[in-house]
Amino acid sequence: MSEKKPVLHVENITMQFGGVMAVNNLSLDVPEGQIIALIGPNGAGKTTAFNCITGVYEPTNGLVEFCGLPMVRNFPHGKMKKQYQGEFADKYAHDPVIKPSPDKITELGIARTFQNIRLWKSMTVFDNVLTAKHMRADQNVFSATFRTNAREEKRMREETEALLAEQDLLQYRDELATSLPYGLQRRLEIARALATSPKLLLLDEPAAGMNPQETAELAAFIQQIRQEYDLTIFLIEHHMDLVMQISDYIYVIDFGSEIARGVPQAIQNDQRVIDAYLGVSEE
Amino acid sequence: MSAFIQAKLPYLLSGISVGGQYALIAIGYTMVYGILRLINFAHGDVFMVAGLLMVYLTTAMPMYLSIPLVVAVTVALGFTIERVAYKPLRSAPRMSVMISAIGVSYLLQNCALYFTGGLAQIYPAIPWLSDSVTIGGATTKIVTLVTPVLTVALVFALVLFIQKTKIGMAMRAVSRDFETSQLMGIKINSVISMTFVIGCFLAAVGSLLYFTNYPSVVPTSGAMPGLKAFVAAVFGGIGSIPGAVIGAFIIGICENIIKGLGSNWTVFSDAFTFVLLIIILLVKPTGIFGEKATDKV
Amino acid sequence: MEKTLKKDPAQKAGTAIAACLIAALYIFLILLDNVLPANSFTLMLIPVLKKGAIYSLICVSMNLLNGFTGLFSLGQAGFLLVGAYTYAIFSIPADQHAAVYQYFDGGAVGFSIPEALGKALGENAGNFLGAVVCIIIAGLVAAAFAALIGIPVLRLKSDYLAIATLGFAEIIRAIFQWNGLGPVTNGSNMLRKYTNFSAIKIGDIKLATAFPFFISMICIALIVLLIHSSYGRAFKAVRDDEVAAEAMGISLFKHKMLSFVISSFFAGVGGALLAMYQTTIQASAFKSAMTYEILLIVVIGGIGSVSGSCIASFLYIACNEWWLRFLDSGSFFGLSVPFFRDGFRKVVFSVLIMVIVLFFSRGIMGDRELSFAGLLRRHKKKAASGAEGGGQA
Amino acid sequence: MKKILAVALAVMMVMALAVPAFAADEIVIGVFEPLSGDNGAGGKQETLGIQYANSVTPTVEVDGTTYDVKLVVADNESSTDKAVSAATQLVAAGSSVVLGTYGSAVAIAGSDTFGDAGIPVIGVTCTNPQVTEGNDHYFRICFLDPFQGTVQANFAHDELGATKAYCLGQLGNDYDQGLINYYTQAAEALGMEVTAESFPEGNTDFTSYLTNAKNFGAEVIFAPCSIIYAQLIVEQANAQGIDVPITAPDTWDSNVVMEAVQGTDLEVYCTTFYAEGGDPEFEEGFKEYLNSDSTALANNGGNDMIAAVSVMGYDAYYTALEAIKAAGSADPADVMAALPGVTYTGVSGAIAFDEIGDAIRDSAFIKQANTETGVWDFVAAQTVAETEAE
Repeated sequence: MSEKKPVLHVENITMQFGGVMAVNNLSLDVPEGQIIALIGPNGAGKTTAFNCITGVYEPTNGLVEFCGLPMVRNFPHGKMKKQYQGEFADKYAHDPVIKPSPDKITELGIARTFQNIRLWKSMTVFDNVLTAKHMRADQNVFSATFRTNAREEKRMREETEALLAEQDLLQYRDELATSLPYGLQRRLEIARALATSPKLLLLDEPAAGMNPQETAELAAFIQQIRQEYDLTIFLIEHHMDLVMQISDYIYVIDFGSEIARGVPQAIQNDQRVIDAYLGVSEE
Repeated sequence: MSAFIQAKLPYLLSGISVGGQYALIAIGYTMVYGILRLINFAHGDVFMVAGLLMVYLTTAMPMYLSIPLVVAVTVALGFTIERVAYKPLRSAPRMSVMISAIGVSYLLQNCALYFTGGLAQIYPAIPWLSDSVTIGGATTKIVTLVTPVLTVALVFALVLFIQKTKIGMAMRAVSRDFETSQLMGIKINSVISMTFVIGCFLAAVGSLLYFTNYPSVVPTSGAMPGLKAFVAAVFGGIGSIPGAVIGAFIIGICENIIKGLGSNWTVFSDAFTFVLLIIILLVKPTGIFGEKATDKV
Repeated sequence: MEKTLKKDPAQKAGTAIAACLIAALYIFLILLDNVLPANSFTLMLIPVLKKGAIYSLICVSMNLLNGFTGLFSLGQAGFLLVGAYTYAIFSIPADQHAAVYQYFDGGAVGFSIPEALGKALGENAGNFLGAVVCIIIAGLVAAAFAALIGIPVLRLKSDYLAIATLGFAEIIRAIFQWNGLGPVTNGSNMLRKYTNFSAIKIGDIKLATAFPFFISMICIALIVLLIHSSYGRAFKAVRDDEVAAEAMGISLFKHKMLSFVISSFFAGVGGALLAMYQTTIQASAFKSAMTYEILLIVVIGGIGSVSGSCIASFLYIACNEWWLRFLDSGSFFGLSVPFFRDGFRKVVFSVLIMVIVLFFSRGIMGDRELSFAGLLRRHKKKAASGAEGGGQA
Repeated sequence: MKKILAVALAVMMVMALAVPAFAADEIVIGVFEPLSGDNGAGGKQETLGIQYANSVTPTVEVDGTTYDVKLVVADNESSTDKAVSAATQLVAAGSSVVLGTYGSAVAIAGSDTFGDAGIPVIGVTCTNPQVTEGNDHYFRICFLDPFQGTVQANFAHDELGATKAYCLGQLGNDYDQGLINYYTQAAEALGMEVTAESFPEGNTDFTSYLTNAKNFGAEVIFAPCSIIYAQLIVEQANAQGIDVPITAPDTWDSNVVMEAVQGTDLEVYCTTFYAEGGDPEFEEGFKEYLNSDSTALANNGGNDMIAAVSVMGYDAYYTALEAIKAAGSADPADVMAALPGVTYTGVSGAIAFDEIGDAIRDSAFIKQANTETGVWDFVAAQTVAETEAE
C-alpha cells in the first residue's frame, strides 16, 4: 500500500457499557480531502463511535490514529478485563494506553459539532466563534489580562469577523447565539468548529430537524467548506439524500457492528442496509 | 479485655447515637435534594426551631400534648417555608433558590435569637428517655440506645412508603425526571409539599432525640448538626435515602473514634469528617450510593 | 457583548465621567480621613466604606468563580483566612512578637516586612510598601493553597464541588487553630499589632480609607480586564457548556484551575485587607457562615455582574452594621417602641433579604453591568436593552 | 410591584439615616457588649448590671452642674469582625467613656477604634492580659487570666488534693486556650499531671471527652468554656456518672449553669469576682429591679439569681462616674487622664488601677454549686502570692 496514510484511521474500536456493546469492533479510514459518512439506524452506535474518536468516551478496546500517529489506544483492563465480550482483547494490550481529553484532540486538528446543538448560550454569535479561537491564540493569562496580547486579540477578532462574513452570519454578530433560527444555529456551530482551524471536521447529524430545502443548502455548504478550508469531513447522518449526494464513501453500522461499506451507489442497493433501515428508520 | 471494652464502648455508643440523629436530619436533606436539586440550608434550623418549640410548649402544657404539637407545628413550618420561600422561585436559577434557603436559615436563627434573647434554653427532660442506664460498664442515657433503633424503624417505614404508596411512586418519578413527571400529570406541588412534610417530621423526631441527649437549645444549635447531616447525605450519595443513613452512621462513629484517639487528634474531629468526605468523593465523585451523572453528548 | 475596538462617543463620555467620579471619590476619601469634622455621620461612614470596599473585592472574586466560570465553590472563607493570617504573620513588628505569641515564646517568625522596609525607606514608606508586599504575599499563599486543593477537588461537579470546597475551608481553619502550628499561627489566639490602615500615610496625609479603596479598585479592575479577555470568554464557555468548551479545545481542568487560583488570590488579598480593617484576627471568625454571607451578597448583586457585587456589598454592610442599628435601641425618633429590642435589627434584616431574594430573584443587576456609557446611551435612546463596559465606579 | 418595593426600601434607608440629636446636659456612657452570638448571654447579664446602676444613679454632678447619664448600647455580636463598626457607633454617639466588653477577643478587636478616638474604656470582665497591655486607654476592674489559672491550679492541688487534671476547652477560643495554658503551667509547677484537649466549635457531644478524662484517670476536670458548652458538659457528666470535681473559671458563674447542675450529684466549683451575700443591700435592689422589668428578667435567664458579671457591670458604671467626677469634665481625654488615679470601693471590693491599667486585685472567690438548693455556696477566697508572675 503505497498510498498516503488516511487522516483518520480507526481500528477495532469497541465500546462496551456494562454488558452492552455500543460499538463493536469498528474499523474505518477517512482519507484526506474526502467526505466520509457513517450511517445506521437510531441507536446503532454512531454518536458513541464519534465520542470515542473525540475523547468524550474512552473506548474499551482499539486504536485511533490521526495522520498516521496513534491518538487513542486502549485495551480491556481492570474491571473490564473479565467482562469484555468483544474481539482482539490482546491486540493492544502490549502498548501503553493513550486517552487524551477532548481538548487535546481538538488541538491536534479535529473539530466537531453536536447532534443537539451546544452553543454557548449566554454569548453572542461573534463571541461564540471568537472563543473557539482561544485555543490557538499565542497568549497566556497575564498577557491577556494586561492586554499585551493586543495584536493577537486583534488578529482573532479580524479572523472571526472574516469567518462570520464567509458563513453569511455577520449580520447576526451581536445577537445571542440561542436567539438565531435553528438552521443558522447549525451553521454557527459549524463556523465555531472551523474557528479551531481543524484538518478534520466531524459533523454529528448536521441535517437533523431540517426541511428538504435547508438540507439541500446544507449539502452545498458542506462541499463548499471542504474546498475552502481544505478539510476532510467525517459525518454521521440520517438523511439518506444528503449522505448519498455528498459522500465519497459510506460505512453502515447497526447494533454497534459494521454491516456494510462502499461507495454511495453500492450502499443504496445493499440488501443488508435496506433490511436494517426498513421499519426502523424514520426515512 | 473487658477493661478495654469498658474504656472504648462509650465512644462507639455515642457514635451510634450521634449517627442516628444525623441520619434523621440527613433524610430531609437528601429527599429535598432528590426532588428539587436544592440544598435546603434551612433544614438544620427547622430542627432547632422544633427544639425551641418543645422548650416553650412544655411550660404551658403536659408532655403528652406538647410532643405531638411540636411535631405538627414543625411540619406546618416546613410546609410554609416551601410555599413561601421556594415555590415562587421554581423557575428561577438554582442559585437563587439556594440563596432563599440561606435567607430562611438566617431568618429562623434571628427570630430565635430575638425570642430567646440568645440565652441557652434548657430542654425539658422527657420521662424514661432521659434516664441513665449502664451497659458493659459504660453509663449513658436510654435515648442513646433508642435512637438507632428508632432511626432504622423510621427509615424502613419511609422506604416502604416510597415503594408502595401512590404518592411515594410519584416522588420517585419526580426525582428521576422533574419535567416529564409534570407532563405525565403528576401534581408536582403536592409531591414537593409531601417531601417537605416528611423531611420536617423526621427533623422534629430527630430534635426530640437529639435535644434529650444534649439538652441545650441556642439559635445556632441547628447549624452544626445540619452541616454534618448534609455531609452525611453527600457522603452516602445525595438523593439516596439508605445512603444518607449509612453515611450518617459512618460519620457519627468516626467522629467519636477520633475524639477518643488522644489530645492531638481531638482538634481535628470535625476536620476529619470533611477529610473522609473528600476522600470518598475523589474515589466515587457522587457518593457511595449516588447515581453516576453522565452528560448526554 | 463586545463592541468593536473603536470607541463610540457614548463610550468615550462614559469613560470620562467614570474617571472624574473616581478622582472625586478619592479626593472625598482623603478629605474624610484628614479634614472633614468627625461627627456621628462621618464616623460611621468611614468603617462602612472601608468594609464595603473590602467586601466588594471579596464578592467580585467569588463572582469570578461562581458567576463567570460556573464553579460552585464554597471555600471562600478558607482563602480569606489564609490571606488574613499570611498578612498578619509577616507584618507583626518584631518587638511585638513576645506579646502577641504570648503562649508560644514569641513565635517562630522573627521579622516583619513593613519594619524591615521601614528601616531602609523611612517609616511611612515602609508601612505603605510593606503592607502592599504583605498583601501580595497573602494573595500568593492563598493562591498556592487553592492550587493544591484544586488538583483533587476540581474534578467534582456542582454540589459535590461545593461541599468539598466547604470541607476544605473547615480543614484549613482547624489546621490554623492547631496548637502544633502555634509558633506561626498563634493557635487559637488572635494575631494583632500588625500594620493596619491607620499606619498608612503619605507624609501627614492619612490614607486609612483611601487605601482599601485603592487596593480593591486595582484588583477589581484586574478581574474585569481578565473577564473581558480571551480567558474570560473561555471561562464563560466553560460555564455555559462544559462539553462544548472541551470540544472547542478549551481545557476544562486548566481553565477551572486558573479561575480557582485567581479567585483565591484575590480572596487572599481581600482577607489581608479584612485583617487590616479588623486590626485583630482570629481563625474562629472565618466559618462557613462567612462564605454564605458572601454568596448572599453575590446573588443579591446579581450572579455574573461585577458592578452588582460591588453595589450589593456596600448596601449589605451599611444595612447590617449601620442603618438598621436603631432597631436595637428600643426607641424610634424618640418614641419608645417595645419590640425594638436587641436582635430586632437582625430579624428585620433577614426579612429584607428574603424580600429581595423573592422579588428580585436575579439580583439587583442581573448579569448586566453598570456603566456610564450604557446609561448615556440609554438616556439618548431609551430602547437600549443591555449595558456593558468596564467603567464601574 | 417591584418599583413600589424598591421605593419603600429606599425610603426606609433614608429614614434610618436620621441621626438622633443629643441634649446638651447629657453625658453618654457607651456600653460595648455582645447581645447576640456565643457570648450573648454573658454580655446581657453584664449589661444588666450597668443598666441597674444607671437606674439607681442616673445623674452625675460635674463642676456643680448635674448631667443626665445616658447609656448607649452597641451590640458587637461576640464577633471580632463586627467589633469595629460597633465600637465606631459608640464613638459616633459621643461617649465620654465606654464600658465592656464580655469576651477578651472582641475587646481587643474594638480597642484600636477607641484608642484612635481617644476614648477610655473600662473592661468589666475581660480577663486576657493582652487587653490592657501596650495601650493607655484600656483599663479593667477584674482579675487576669494568669491569676485565675494559678488560683484554679492551687485550688485543685491544695483543696481537692488532685494530682491529675484534665483540661477541656473550645478550639479557636483564646479565652479557653489561654486559661488552659496558665493552668497547665501552674499545675505542672505544683507537680501535677495535666492533659488538655479541645473540642471544635458547635460541638454538642462531650461523652467522648469525658470518657477520655476517665480513661486518663483525672482527679479534677478543668473546663474553661463558655456557658452554652458548660451546660452540655454538666448534663453529660451527670449522665456519665462523673464523680471527680469539675472546676471552672468565671464564665460558669451563671444561673444557666446552675440550673443544669441542680439535682445532679456533681461537684462543680468556679472562681468568680463576687460571692453572693457580699452586699445584701445591693442584691435586694438588683433583684427588685430584675423582677420589675420583664425584659431584664428574660435577659437574666428568666430568674433573679445574681451573676457575678452583673455585679462587675454595676461597679464598672460607678468607677466610670468616679472618673468623670475626678476629671471634672465629660471630655474623653480628661476622663482618660483621671482614670489611673481613680479608686472606688464597690460591691465586688476595692478597685484601683496599676500602671498597666489593670485592677489591683489579689483574691478571687471560689464557689461550689449546691446541687440541692440551686445556689452557689461560698467556699474560699483564694489568693496567690506571685499573681503577676509573668
